[in-house]
Amino acid sequence: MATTALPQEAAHAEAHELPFIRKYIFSTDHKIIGIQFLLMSLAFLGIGGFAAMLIRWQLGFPDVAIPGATILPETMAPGGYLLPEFYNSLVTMHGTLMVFFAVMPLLVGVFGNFLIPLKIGAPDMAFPRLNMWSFWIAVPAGVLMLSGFFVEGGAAGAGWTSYAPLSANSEYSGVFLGQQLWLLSLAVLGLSSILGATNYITTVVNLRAPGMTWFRLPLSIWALFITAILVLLAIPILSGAAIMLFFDQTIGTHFFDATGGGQPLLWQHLFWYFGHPEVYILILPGMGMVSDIIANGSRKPVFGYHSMVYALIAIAFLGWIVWGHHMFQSGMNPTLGMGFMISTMLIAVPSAIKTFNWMGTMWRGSIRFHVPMLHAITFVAMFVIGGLSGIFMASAPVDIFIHDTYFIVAHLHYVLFGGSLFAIFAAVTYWYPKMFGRMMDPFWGKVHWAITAVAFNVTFFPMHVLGAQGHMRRIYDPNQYEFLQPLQGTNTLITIGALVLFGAQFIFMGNFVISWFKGRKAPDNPWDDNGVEWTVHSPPPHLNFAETPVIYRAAYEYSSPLVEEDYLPQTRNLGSDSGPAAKPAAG
Amino acid sequence: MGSFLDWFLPPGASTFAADIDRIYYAVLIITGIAFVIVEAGLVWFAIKYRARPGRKATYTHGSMRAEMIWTAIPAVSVVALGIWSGTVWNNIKARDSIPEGALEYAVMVSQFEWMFTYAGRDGEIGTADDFTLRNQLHVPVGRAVVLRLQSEDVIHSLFIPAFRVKQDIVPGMHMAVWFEATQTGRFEIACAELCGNGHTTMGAMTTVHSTAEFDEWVASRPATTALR
Amino acid sequence: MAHPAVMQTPANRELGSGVYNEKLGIWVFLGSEVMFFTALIGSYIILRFSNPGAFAAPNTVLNIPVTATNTFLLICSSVTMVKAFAAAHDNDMAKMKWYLLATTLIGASFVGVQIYEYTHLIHSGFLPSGLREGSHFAELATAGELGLGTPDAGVAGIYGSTFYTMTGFHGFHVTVGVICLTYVTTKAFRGKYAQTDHRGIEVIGLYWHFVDLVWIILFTIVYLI
Amino acid sequence: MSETAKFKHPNYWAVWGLLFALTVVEVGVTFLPWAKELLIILLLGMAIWKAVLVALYFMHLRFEKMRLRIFVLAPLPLTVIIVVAVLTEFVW
Ligand code: HEA
Ligand code: HEA
Ligand code: CUA
Ligand SMILES: [Cu+2]
Repeated sequence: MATTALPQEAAHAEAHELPFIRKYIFSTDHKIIGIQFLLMSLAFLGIGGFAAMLIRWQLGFPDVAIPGATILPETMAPGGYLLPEFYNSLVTMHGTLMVFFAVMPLLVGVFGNFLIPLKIGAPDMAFPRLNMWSFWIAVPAGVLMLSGFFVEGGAAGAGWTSYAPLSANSEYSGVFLGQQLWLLSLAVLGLSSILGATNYITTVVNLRAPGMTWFRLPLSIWALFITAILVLLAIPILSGAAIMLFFDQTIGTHFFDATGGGQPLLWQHLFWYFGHPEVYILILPGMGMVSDIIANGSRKPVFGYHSMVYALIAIAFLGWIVWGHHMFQSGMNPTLGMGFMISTMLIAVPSAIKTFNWMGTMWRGSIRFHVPMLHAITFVAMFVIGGLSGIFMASAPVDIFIHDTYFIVAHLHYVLFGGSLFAIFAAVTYWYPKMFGRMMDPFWGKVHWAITAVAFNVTFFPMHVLGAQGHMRRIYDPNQYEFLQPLQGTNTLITIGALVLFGAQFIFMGNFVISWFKGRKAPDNPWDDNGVEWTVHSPPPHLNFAETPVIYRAAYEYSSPLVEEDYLPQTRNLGSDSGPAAKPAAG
Repeated sequence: MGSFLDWFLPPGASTFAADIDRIYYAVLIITGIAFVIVEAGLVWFAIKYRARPGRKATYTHGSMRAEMIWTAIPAVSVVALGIWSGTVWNNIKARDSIPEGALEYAVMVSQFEWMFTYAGRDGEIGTADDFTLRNQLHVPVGRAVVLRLQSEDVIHSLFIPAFRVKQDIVPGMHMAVWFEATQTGRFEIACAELCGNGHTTMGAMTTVHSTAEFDEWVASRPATTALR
Repeated sequence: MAHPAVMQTPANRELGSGVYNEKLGIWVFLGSEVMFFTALIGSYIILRFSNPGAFAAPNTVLNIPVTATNTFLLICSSVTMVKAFAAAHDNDMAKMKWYLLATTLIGASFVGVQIYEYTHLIHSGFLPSGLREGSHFAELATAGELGLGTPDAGVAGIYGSTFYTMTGFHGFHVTVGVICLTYVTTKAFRGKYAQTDHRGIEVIGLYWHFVDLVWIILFTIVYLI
Repeated sequence: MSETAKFKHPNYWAVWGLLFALTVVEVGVTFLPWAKELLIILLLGMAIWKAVLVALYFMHLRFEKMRLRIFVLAPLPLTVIIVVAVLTEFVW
């Protein structure tokens, strides 16, 4: 059955000769690698989500044993009640898995791979074999990360930020091997990401089809390109820091150990110097793909395409000089804090451009509410909430109160789930037909969207309120504090929302899996889109294009007066179009 | 239980709480406006411009003027907000913001307890009449106090919600945080930085006394071994 | 090559950067290497400034003559590398082969000298965790002969931590380089390069010069300052 | 490959000689009894000089297109930003 959904009659003759293992396992085809990343990261999304459910249960129903959790060993949840140390591990692993193994590969690994060559009209990545390696390096990294749960002392438990010295010294945390596995895993994953980014950058710069100038690139590709640059330059900082922390634990160095001359704050500086660009890595591709989808759904060109590009660049650039906003209360030099405050606030400006230009794109459109469009609109609606809550924290005096409270947790889920994950839902449902040659079921797609959108807000909106009341994050039992006891009701409500949210994702998974085998056969261009990828078969054959496509216009010529239909593909020659400029797209 | 749409902060009980809260509410209003504009706009556009038979989208690539407007307004708002926040920040946390003559405390934290060393009768820290209490901070109302913070092991964070005080305590560094309580009563202290398995339990209590009561209380304490 | 159509640039397509894929790719990759060494070297600079007394004076713990020789070796290997590339460029394949071989061998001897240096240092008590108690260096430190701020400042050991991490990762890079060079040299001796296609040599060369460049910085800030 | 810029090779041995000479001077300077600050500036200056020589001649940046040069040098400010910011923090 599975073969029906994968390239067959249109497949390049050469691909046929490849044995199964070369074609689907150790494949060098960017489309297959994209799908491999998709399956891997959805699995990690599920695991991370499951960890969240355990966390939520503990906070929502602290007096009730977790149903079925008695199967967990005594070292985790005796009698179905989580131990505090296991709670810490769960929070750490939840954050880590979601950020590094779910959302980042979903955006960069999946769509970077799948979309870049197709959308720029290239046969494959610049380095197909390197591409394969970048996937097969990510897999052991994931295994290393998860194996933390099975070693003595448990998984890493110092938060996804792993602040030293708690993370550097097992005497303080009780975790030894788990923390080292965490660090190794991130260093290995870092290599995978760097190889991937090298590939994406080279491909976008070098392999654009004739006529695909920089300002004809779809915003999704712009975003992925800029993201790749951020990955390339930010991840090595984390790798370096992780290695130093690893040495602190294993060979007795003292980088972050104050008793030996080290600086605990140095870890935080390095981590956040990587970390803030990282959070933009987690949102920019989403922004780009949502731009494509909103233009398509509204049947209008993107409003202010050029400023959208410049806004992406501005966000990426500013992202390097704001890291200190995570450290306002850390004891960092307060004068430095002032500078970070201003630079952080300035990021609202390019973000505003993006938000209002999305709205401008919908304005006077003729909006088709297909499932990807619903997710894309929800992305805008939810990202804005997350972005605006960022302004509270950006104000350092306000951050005194809300730092390390659920206000932060609310913020980060609004940008990461409300933002990135909704963008991922939009993108998966949008490009699913191109990936698998079949359509996802629109009815169940809408059901999934509706429940998710509602349950998401029930889950995370009240967290702002918890934060405003001073509810700290990363605490196992808020009822220890008198001032938090009145909030138990809110916590229970959040947990109920979270359980529904989790449940709703099974609709998505069901739709995903069933459509793969039983879905309606997808036409080449189901959404009437202009992109180059829609001119080839769904799924595209090996090496994508029978002959190199030629690009005549920008990516978003919807409802152009030049043609009858309301879309005008980038590759269509209207006769009046001159060929691509004789010179290559300017570098 | 407060309503889960209740965005108000709990009552403040220190001199600068009001300054912080004022910015918080200002941000709430600014972002509230932006929030309503965006969300209402999205819903409105979604309804008004939904595809119907015969409807054709307007072919436009944007408007420089509109973009200027929605770039400039947020830019001005955030810069103003930044400058205002900056002054308040400096008053609270700048290294020279600690008021003259503030009452000194030495605080040594470790997993998972707070050791508060008091200046004793002579009002000076490091003298023989100092005394140390575990998890109990007593301060006088209406007088600035400064806590000199040090950690023995990992990073902890002193959080007194009612005073709008939060300061991480990094091992190997000397931190100071000050505040001036405006109300008598008991206010909880929490540790706000994940510091290990007992992080949740690392609470303590501040008691704010009237000046007379505080002096009397101090006088009644026997000296204990001072902290370093 | 599984994908001739991909590995070679299609004839009807000009490259956006004007530089072939592998060359652009290695430059991009070196960008990430720069940031990796930034993390290590930046930490060193910061820790050095915040612990002025914890770093020994030049040529007390670390042996400058030995490493100066090593620096010389690396510079030599860089020039042979670039001569190999120039030879390939000028279609002098015989010369290219021998220059490549020389580069590989000199590179390997750099690693050898570094291993010697490490063994010697560790033997005398200079460890990543600090000076080993009772060791030769620890005695010198107590005698005040290492130029440390306080005689026991070195025992705590941020000096060793930064030294081994930075030079160790540099050495690791050289080792990787030597392995790649061995591969390229073997290929060269089997006649796989031509004036029209010697991309492999240019690419490994760029990497090799970068590693040399990092060493130039490290040698100065770690050994001489 | 044809894209490899057609350029006249500089005298690589001369560059090598300069690098060698600079190294000798560096090592020599280290043993001079001059002020520490002066030595540091001198040594750093020479190190940067050597690094630039390698980049310009051995890595051929001198002969590359402006585009590639900009691209290659773009990350350098990032290396400075973090170090300077954190230094102001601990050296106050
Ligand atoms: C996708 C990820 C993502 C994104 C995009 C952002 C975006 C932003 N973040 Fe967020 N952030 C995180 C992920 C992200 N963040 C995470 C994971 C953490 C927690 C880490 C941890 O500690 O575990 C965090 C923490 C965090 C902190 C630290 C809080 C603390 O620990 O005390 C701060 C502080 O300034 C902050 C600020 C911001 C700001 C100002 C933006 C801006 O980019 C937002 C800009 C967008 C808008 C402002 C909305 C659109 C604009 C308009 C509608 C115009 C009108 C607006 C105005 C007039 C203001 N974030
Ligand atoms: C992308 C990032 C992301 C996502 C999607 C989520 C999703 C969720 N998060 Fe997470 N969270 C973080 C990133 C994320 N989180 C981070 C970075 C932290 C900080 C960690 C730290 O402090 O160190 C955090 C912390 C955090 C906390 C704070 C814990 C504490 O401080 O004590 C809580 C508490 O409620 C929470 C809850 C949830 C819930 C209920 C969800 C729900 O949305 C989950 C819903 C479920 C899913 C999205 C999975 C769906 C998939 C399936 C059902 C598929 C099944 C299929 C297969 C098995 C193939 N999260
Ligand atoms: Cu101490 Cu948390
Ligand atoms: Cu940030």
